Amino acid sequence: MSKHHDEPLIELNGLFKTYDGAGFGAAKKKVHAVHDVSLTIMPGETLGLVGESGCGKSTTGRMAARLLQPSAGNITYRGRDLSLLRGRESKTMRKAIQYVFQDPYASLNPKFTIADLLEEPLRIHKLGDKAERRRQVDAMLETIGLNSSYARRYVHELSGGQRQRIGIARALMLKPEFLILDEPVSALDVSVQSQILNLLKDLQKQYGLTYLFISHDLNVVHYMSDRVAVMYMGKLVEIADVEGLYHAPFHPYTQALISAIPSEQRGKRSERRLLTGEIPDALSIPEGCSFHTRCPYVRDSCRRETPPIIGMGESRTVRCHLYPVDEGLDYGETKVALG
Amino acid sequence: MPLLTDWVKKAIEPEPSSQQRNCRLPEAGERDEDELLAVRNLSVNVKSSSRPVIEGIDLTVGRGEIVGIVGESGCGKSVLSLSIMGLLPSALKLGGGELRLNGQSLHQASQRQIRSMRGKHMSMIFQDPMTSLNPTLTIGEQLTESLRLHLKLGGREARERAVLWLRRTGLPRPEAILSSYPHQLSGGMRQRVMIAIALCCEPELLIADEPTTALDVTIQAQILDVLFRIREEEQTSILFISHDLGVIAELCDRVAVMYAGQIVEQGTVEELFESPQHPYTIGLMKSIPKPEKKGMRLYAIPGTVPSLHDRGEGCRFQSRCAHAAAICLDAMPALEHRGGSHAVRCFLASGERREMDV
Amino acid sequence: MESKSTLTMRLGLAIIALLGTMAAVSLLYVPYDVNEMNIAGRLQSPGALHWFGTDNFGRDIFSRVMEASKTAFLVGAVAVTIGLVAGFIIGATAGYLGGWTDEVLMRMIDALLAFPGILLALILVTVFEPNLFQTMIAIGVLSVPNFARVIRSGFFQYKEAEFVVAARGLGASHATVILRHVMPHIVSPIIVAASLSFSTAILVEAALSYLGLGVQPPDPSWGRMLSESQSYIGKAPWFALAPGVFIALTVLGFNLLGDGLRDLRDKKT
Amino acid sequence: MYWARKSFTLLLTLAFVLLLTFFAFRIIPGNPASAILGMEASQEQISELEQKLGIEGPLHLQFFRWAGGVIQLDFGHSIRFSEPVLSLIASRLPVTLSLAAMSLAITLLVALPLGIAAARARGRFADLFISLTSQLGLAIPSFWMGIVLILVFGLTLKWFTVSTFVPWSENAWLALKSLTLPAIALAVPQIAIVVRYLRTTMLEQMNEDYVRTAKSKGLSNANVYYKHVLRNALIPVVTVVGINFGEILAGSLVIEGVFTLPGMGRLLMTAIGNRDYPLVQGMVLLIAFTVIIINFVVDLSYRWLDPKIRLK
Repeated sequence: MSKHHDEPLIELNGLFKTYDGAGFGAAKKKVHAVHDVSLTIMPGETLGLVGESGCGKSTTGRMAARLLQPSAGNITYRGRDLSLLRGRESKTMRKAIQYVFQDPYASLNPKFTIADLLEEPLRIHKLGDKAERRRQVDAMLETIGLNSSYARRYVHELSGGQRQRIGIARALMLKPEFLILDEPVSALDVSVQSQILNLLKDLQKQYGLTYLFISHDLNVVHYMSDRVAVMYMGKLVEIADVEGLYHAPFHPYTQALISAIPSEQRGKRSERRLLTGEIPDALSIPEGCSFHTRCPYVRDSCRRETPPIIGMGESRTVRCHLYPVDEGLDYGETKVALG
Repeated sequence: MPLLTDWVKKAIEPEPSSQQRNCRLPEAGERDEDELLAVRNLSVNVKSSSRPVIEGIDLTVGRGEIVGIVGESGCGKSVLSLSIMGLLPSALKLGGGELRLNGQSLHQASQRQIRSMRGKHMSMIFQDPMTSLNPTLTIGEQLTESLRLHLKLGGREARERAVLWLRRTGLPRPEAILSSYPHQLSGGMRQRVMIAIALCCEPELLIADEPTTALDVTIQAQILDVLFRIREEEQTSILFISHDLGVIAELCDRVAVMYAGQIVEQGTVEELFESPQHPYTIGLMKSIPKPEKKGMRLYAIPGTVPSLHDRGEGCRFQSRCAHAAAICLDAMPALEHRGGSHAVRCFLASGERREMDV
Repeated sequence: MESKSTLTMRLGLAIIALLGTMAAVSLLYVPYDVNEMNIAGRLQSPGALHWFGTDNFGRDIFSRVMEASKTAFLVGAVAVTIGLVAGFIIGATAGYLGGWTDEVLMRMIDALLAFPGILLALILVTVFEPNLFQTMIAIGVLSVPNFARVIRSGFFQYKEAEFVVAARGLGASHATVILRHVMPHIVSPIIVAASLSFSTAILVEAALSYLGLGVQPPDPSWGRMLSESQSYIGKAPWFALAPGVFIALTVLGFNLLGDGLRDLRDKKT
Repeated sequence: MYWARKSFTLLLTLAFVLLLTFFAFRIIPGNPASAILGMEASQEQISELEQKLGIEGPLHLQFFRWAGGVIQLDFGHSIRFSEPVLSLIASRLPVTLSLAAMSLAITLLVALPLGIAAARARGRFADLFISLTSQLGLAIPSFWMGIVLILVFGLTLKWFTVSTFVPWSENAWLALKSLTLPAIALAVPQIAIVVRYLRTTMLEQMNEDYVRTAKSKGLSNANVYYKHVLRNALIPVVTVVGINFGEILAGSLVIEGVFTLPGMGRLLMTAIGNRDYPLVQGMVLLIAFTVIIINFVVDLSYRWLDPKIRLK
């Protein structure tokens, strides 16, 4: 489904985002919202970014969209480092990468009409005159399945699904190549959710878009993504092609995540791997592997040092002591049997 | 697998006994002692316009049974749960129909009588654990409050029972939690406290209004397991409300699907998930992104839910139904039995239905 | 049925309109010459000739009350303008820049607020000769803190709003963000603050003039009429009632307008 | 960390108050000493008065000398009464403080029950009536309320003898009686403010989810209101009480004029009349400091009452 050129479109290299916690001077605790995240996204591909609340997936997404300044690391677009771009080049980059917000109600100015909202990107980048912009707005409304009569209406007059369509339309006005979708369907009912997911798939085909699809809903991520990256407490714990991840997850956390999905087959519940304990507080991330406090296979090494990310076969990586670097490992073998 | 905690072991044992019981849908009027909650033709109206928000609700919950109510936002599932508890917002009022808990009629009872049953015979947990606890009272105060009210338990005795129930919902260090404040606990821990508060007086019925929707999937699994285990150990009946078909399928014995204020389909989980009859249920199930649907377009039910004032006379789903016939526009179908306890509110006799790919 | 808040707002506007026309009319016509003394006819009770009776010098109370309404509106308007302009500059700078600027500016505002009610006006009036102009300046300074706080919190609240982040993400400049996105949301809280500070201004002016430190003769003032009336409270109680009622009515009008607008705004956003 | 930040903000505010009071009396056009003594005064008389006023020498030196004095509670000498400012204030303080305390007590005793009643009777007659009266209470200037009270209770009903103040030391009951009317006049606008504020916070808390949980436990309405809702609604009201005290202090300056009470207000008016700058400056500064300290204490108690902040 995805057309792979050899050259990656977007690369996140060693991204960090740390916030100052409470305390002064030495006692000042640092909160590592995102810790050394590196991702490569190929043109036309959909990379899923999945994890529970507080894992840093949204922060990573906002840094990729240049909405948030990373504390360290950089982002390259077609091989060019974004932070070094100046003037015209930086402008074109800003058009090429767009972000779709999770809550369309908060991210669309309630005092603007739909037309104003969609014209704004064109106005900021001084593209076309009034009539031309109006024409593009009407065309975009048709593309996302709303007729141009919506142009004069306000956000609070629309339903959840319609608002999300406007959020997507606004991100498309500048004809971007790369779209970062932050939980685009989490707030929607199932019937509306499927309409938006279909729309996103159609738009991807029609405009050859590349998606970073952020979500906590594993069913939705599975449906939308070619590859999936799993995050826990600010760190990447596993990256895999979507079938590999769902059928043979390596990392114990991914296994727990996938087995926790409520499914309609009655029997599934019985062999679920229940995680004990709570998601740790962001202020006090556990030492070593941050998952060790809840991991059923915790060992001494897990408590002491953070496992490195190692390659496991063609397009898979994992960060877990169960898969030590030195051992001659038959790649692709799931270390821990599921049932 | 020595590492498995005892809960998981318990989960692996053969399916719970309640499966074998044939949950017949008893006819109106006939009382059988196995029935804890009986709802007959219940309706709730808007006070100002007396327009029905929910109507014609027929539902029963047996002892030790978990009955699910599934529906999308605005279908009236929360209004139903609040009407049973007698906690309807001031803008709504109980229209007609009967509400019976343990044989006692709730629809005729006075406010005082219903209040004495709340917490004692029926209790409720809610969706957002972050806001459902009083921020200025300790967990202990909020737990012992019910024990003192209903069981007249003194200080030490109440504390002991509180600690017992906190431990039962799987909370570590229950004594420490008693003296802590809600903001010091995570979402999952607060939901366990809510369950402890709701069940500490051992009510027969627990109503759970989307208790895991605001939680992460690994925490949700833990909470569902607590509910399942409590039903096993205490025979507490649970009325579980959710918009997530997966959660319903996993936890419930029987389920009712609600749409625009009405129950459109009802039956055991097997009946409903293996052979759904109502076009809305079918459409809903086909909209869920499942692994086997990868690469295919998802089915999307056309149109939107009719609002309160333009529901029209006929079937409320007719404007979005692919099989809408003339009769669907002018008459309201009744909830008819289709074998076993499976009931559907749809005119299309099963034989006549054109093949719908499930 | 019209919502309660639009009703309160309408009632407030009606009262202000009534008093406003009275003040406007007093510019052209007043039943009796405000200073025309008639010792023989002094302290008459309200009657056909003198609707509100006459004061200790026989002057017509109704005409003086009409004349004084002009001062009240004038003082209110000027004070609110000073408060709004200065308040906006301080509030906007503190709100948008945040950090140390915000900390220092807000402590200055707290310092101003440490002089409650008319105290701040009393200091300025001690230093300068008490007169109408001086009163307006003093009350203007008095209303700066309220505006500054309202505008600052408006900026803070909307600076972090998602739609502002979105606009910046699209490459919008600071100026565009402030003018197109943040300002429209701050206008209504400012209007609410303006109407409430108008009523405070009228109360403070009345108090200052009552103490003889506000508006000086010959400029008319409800406050000073009240202080004159106090020694005749036994013989001519109506003398003290008329100005008091008008102060209360004007303040009520602006308070109702402010409350109505605030409830409306809360409903809409 | 929290304490450091809190005390820093307090000190910064106090510093600004000092600066403001100092410069407010330095922007006097021309030389204040010659303004007071008039045109014919000789040079030494002027410089002698300047020395007394502490306004000779460069500005910053004046400030440090003055501020140093203030810290040791030496507010300089009043020109008119040639007595230390502090002793003058001390003599008048009891009346003003007891008036303010009484007024605050009346405010809380009346406003709290009314606010709760209005919230519980939401939308019904009692709520409408209380809201309307509090709207009136806000609009009526307190000094006019004083005059009306004198007219009604003093002259017509003769319950209170007006304009004869008996000091506490002599006869507590009479002193209390003479302070009642002014305290009520001062309290009326404050009651209106507290009633409206408490009503709003009560209504907000009533929509919170934990109230629904409390009801689902089978608690009676009264139990839900007083044990759950009121406890959360009262916390923000504490901050309003802090502001109330400042407004009451300022209001008493005027009310003492209406009821001819020998308090700080009357002293301040005479000081202003005589352009007695050191006395005015000292009194104004003392009031400002009291207001800031009270707000600081109120802010601390607000944080201590709310477990979310106390147990950060």
